[in-house]
Amino acid sequence: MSASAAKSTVVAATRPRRRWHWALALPLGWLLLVVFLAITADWIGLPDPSAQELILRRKPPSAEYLLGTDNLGRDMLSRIIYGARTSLIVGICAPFLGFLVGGAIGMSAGYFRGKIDLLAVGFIDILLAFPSLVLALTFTAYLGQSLFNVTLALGILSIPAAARVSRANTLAWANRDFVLAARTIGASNWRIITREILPNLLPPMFAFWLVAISVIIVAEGALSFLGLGIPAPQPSWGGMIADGREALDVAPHTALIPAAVMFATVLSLNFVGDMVRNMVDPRRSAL
Amino acid sequence: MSGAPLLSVREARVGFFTARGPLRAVDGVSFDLQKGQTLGIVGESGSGKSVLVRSLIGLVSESSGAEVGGQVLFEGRDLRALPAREFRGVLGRDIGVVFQDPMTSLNPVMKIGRQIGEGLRLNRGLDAKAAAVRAVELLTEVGIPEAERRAGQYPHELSGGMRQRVAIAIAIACAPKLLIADEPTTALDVTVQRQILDLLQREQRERGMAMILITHDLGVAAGRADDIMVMYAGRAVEMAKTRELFRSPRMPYTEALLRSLPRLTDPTHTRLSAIPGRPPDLARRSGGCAFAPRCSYRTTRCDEEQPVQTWEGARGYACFHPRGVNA
Amino acid sequence: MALFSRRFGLVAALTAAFAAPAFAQAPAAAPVRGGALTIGVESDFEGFDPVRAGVYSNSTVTAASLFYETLMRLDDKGNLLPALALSMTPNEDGSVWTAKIRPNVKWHDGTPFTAQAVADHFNRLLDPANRFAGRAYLAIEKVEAPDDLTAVFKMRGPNAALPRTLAQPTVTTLIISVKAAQEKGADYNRNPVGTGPFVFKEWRAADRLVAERNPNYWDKDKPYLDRVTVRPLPDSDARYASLVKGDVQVIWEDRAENIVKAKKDKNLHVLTWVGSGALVIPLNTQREPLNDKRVRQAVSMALNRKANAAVLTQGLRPVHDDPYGPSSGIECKDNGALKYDPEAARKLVADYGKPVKLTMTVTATPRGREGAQVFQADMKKAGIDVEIKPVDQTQLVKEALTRDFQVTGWRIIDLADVDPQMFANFHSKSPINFSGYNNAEVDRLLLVGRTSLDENKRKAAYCDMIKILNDDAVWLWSGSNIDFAITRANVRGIPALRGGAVQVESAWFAK
Amino acid sequence: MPWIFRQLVRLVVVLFCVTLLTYMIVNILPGDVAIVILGNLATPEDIAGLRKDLGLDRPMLVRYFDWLGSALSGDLGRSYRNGEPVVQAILDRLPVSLQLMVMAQVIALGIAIPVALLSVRRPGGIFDRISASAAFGFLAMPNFMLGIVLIYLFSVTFDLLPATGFTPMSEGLWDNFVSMILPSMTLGLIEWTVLMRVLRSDLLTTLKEDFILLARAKGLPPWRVLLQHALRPSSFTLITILGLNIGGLIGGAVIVEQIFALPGVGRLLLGGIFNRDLILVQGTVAFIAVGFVVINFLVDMLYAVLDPRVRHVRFRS
Repeated sequence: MSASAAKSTVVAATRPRRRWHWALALPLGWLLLVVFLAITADWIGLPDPSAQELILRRKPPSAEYLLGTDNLGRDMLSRIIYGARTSLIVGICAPFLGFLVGGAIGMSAGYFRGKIDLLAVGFIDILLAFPSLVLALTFTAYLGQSLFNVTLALGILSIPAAARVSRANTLAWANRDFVLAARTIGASNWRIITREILPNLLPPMFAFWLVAISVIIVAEGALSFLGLGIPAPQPSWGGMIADGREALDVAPHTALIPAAVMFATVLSLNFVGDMVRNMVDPRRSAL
Repeated sequence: MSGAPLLSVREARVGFFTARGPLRAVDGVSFDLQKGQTLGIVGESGSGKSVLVRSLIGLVSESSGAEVGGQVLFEGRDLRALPAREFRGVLGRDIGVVFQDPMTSLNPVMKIGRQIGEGLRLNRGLDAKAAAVRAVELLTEVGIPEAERRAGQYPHELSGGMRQRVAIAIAIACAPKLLIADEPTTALDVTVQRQILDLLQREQRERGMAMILITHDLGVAAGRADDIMVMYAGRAVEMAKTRELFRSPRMPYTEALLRSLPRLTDPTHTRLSAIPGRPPDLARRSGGCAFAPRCSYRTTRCDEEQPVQTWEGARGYACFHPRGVNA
Repeated sequence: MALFSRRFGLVAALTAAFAAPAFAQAPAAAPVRGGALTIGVESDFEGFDPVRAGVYSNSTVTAASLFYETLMRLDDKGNLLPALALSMTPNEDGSVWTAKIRPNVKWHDGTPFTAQAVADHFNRLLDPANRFAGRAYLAIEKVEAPDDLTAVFKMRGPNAALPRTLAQPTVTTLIISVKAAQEKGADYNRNPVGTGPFVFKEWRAADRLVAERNPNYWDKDKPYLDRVTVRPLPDSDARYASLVKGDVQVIWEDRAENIVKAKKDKNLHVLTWVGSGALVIPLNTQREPLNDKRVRQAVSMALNRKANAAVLTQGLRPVHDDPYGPSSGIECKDNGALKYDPEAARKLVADYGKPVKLTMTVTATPRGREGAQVFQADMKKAGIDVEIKPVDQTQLVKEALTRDFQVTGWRIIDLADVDPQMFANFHSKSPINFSGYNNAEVDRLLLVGRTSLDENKRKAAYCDMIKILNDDAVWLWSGSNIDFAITRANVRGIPALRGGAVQVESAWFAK
Repeated sequence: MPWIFRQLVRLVVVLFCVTLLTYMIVNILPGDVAIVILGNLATPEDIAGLRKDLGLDRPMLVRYFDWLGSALSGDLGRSYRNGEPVVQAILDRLPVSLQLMVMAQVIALGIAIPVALLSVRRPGGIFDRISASAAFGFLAMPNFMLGIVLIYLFSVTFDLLPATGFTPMSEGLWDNFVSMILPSMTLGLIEWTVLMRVLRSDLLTTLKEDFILLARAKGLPPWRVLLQHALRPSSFTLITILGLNIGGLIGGAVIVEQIFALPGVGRLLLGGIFNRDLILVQGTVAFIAVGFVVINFLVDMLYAVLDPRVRHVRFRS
């Protein structure tokens, strides 16, 4: 086995240790900061994110308004932080919802195969072929626009991807010796799925989830642009960019600041996602 | 054993940076290989034998993130000092490689004929047609029936033994001066292992190639290598003519390896002895002899000091308590 | 309305004004023939069969007025000009109008344009079987054609405003070829036939509509342009960028930011038209808590309409206290508007006794979102909670029609006369009075406005009415109906943007 | 043959479910096309009458199967809103969407493949790091923002490309190409990031394979090792994602179509929904579903072409 041992060591070679920690500290630090601020937004003395001072609209950053004001003269800093709350709720919950449903579908498909697999694949096909616009519009028009409905709509849209990931991984794990062993000693399907397969499924799903968060945060922005996002005046990063876009030339900060915050967060999420993948996926541990 | 050696390795070192810290996979290995000779490199998994040879032919290099040191002379030329293009020329033309697992060492999405012809076109300047013809010849030579049809197939359509034959055909395609066989039979069925080893040996003799045969099985090296180098934890712990090594190993590790080999002369129920303990974690090395924790002759000196290589003519060892020597 | 009375010689006025050029700028230079003009509008077109399209957006009116024409026309000062009709004369009480049709006018398909075509057009719209929704605004009973050049409009009652109403290009007044519509059936909507200065060439949905110069146009000098393309460019910023780049030469625009920028750009020219009507915020008087006058007044006083508009529209769209607009000719000395007074509003809310929570239904557009948030912020200061409910346009209309809303955003469109809109919006018997407002005095005054032959009496009635409406705080006037278009500096001869439509019959390129 | 048969069954099932689902969903939306046509002046009697004329007063399922019946005979009906034949409306828009989609993918691949190849030459190296950060930058950039930035940059500032609008191929191939560059870039510049990530990760896995070492041992220059040996076996996930993207883009490029005023299928669908033009929505959704299934079918075929081992494997992730 010396060849494969060499293989993993060969690629394990990256940079010296110090840099590794740097790469970990910055994105993790940023994410923790964002989450912390989003949670404590109410208690850190921020101005009301929907308090308007129309006369002071679209003012550049200053001592009074650290990040300037938006199109209705509201404090950008406060809106960014409260927006983090919205964006994170949508970004975290929507893929989570997708993963609960999609994960279950993918797991049963990958484990039971046969007809169930066919059904699941068919279901995913239908969901994928179904125009997401129709779905999003329906939710917002019929059920009304709300944080919950937007999250639900985006959650449903993330089902197929989650189902694919979980199905592929289940397929891979279901044939492993330890699963076969569990079967031969008569373990129930339920037990095998929950005890043998699920634990192995969680790491790749978690890594994928981290990436999904950033995709969903941006997707919420697209919905806001089409007027289907979180209803005003609740701020979200995507919505702020959509609002700020209108004054890109006269007050670029109204769009660029939320865009920069979103960039930093997406970047951090992906770095952390990579690291999680590296830590938990033996096949890629060498990355 | 006359004239300048075909391959001369001095103080080869390979280091990696891993998540757990830097490690020395190969630590100061030196050896010479004469034309037409066979060197067996023997060691457990992780002893650094594969990394060593891969580093010699540039498959482990600075650009893949490793730290590579030492000197490698091939026909008197310093391979590590050669410009990349010239080095690749030497590699393709004069050195052939066979890897352990033919399942993974052949490109699954490329037809066999093309994989063989590729090196010929690049290094011997053959055109596509000539390369294809030559590929079929080579397939016949390594004992593949219906060579013409096989050349148009993909690796997954062949059996394991056949695939390894294809791998050998690729390795010898450009008539190299040195053939490196990295555990060429480990992944194969026992029944075909011997055929493959015989094929390698035959080709080596007929073509007058030198060969480095890497194996964890002393028995494989026994009948086929002129010299044997035993590696442990990245170091060459013993080096000797095959016969001498088998007759009187110096290093306790070699001794232990030999003891774990079944012999026809043993009584049927002799217990094979296993080496207690496990190979050391290279990233957690302290000073001292790496084998010390598993060695039955260990003294405090072994824990504190790294033994240097001692030479007795052509054979060398690195041990404070060599066997068969009255030190 | 001086034009109405026979004493003022309507016919004479019209003939004298014949062929007076309509111009927006540089009246001195002589128009130059030639060139292709591209207009960027906001939305795609509903189609060009009024019965099928139902309504024309201002984008559609811009396109439709290339190949359709009205009977009368208005110059920039509001004077009536002849168009397809040479003159329109009323009978004694204004209940019958006779139009003299311009002779020798041909449809684009080569058939002659006659009085019968005019009659067919209006009668088709009036026929309940066709369910043309805009007929509610028409005060016409039916139209007859005693001969080829005479069309007789029988009105439902005395009607002072008919010629002016017919002069503004709208879905009803732009005359289509009913004959062609019947021949082509459903395809007519996409292949219009008219008499206008340009002939319909092609319409690639969501992309462009192309019209070419009508060589047989009755006004021999016009049009000056060889070809006109109208492109729906839904994204406001991209539309403005297209103009700056020069891909299009004229755009309809409503974003203050772009208009302010354009005014500073010497390559561009901004056209402004202050119409009648207004942007409004209707309050549903039938629903709790807005059925209480105190609450409505509180809302009215809490909304800092003037200051908000001054900032948000950068002063481009001032707020008035009535929906009449300068072009209506109605000026009221006392409109009874409630002043901005958040303190008083707070007191009224306290007086009402219960917490006030409102839901504001707005279109899910940036503009809707902006207005709603400002409304919400102002209400908060007076202790009124507002929830914003963004919906699409269709749903907004549905909620308005079924009176299933509390507060919403709406618009009283720019019409030449205020009667149709005021009557429809505030008369208790009107099916589209979606505030559910019911006030006998207002009903009476609306009838005076509709039927009185005395222009001063009409004006007085409308002023009396606005006092009641303002005091009752039924609809809040949140902005004036001002339309803007931006042109490249070398585009000349675009007339007033009536109804927000860009008309290019007399447009030309300066060298 | 059975494989083809299964694909057909798949197509039929997906089509049926998707259209039925759409039908039900759009039906429960508040407001209907009668209100849209008659506008804010409508009387309830008029609305009821028009609904009857349009057949909207019949039970939902009856209407659906009616629609299905005529759809099967190739007639998707006429738009309620403007009388345009639905098939015509879609066929008019389809070339635009297809071109946008293809050009966007070409741009995305044109960036993703070289960047992935260059960054795996030294994983964790400068280029790898910079390209990864750039990728996230684009990933975090909403397309409605990128679109307008590109317009200001390439049309207004540098005056190189038209800001908006579509020129059909019939009016000149070059003009057509130029008019589609910015919209395709807007999509492609965001999409390459995902493709690059996937390809890079798969390339790294492939590069650890022994056959890559063997290729290097043959003396092949690094770029030939990458292109001839590593790229193809590393492209399966890439192709899966590509297939999904294309499927999604047929009707999902609404924002880009809107900003650049392109007459594509996405806007047709959006307009249809806003106008409650049920028959148009139905037809478009059916078309998109067909497109999706067909593209996935092609992706399956591509697997077989690229990898001789997986001729029968359909569903990969």
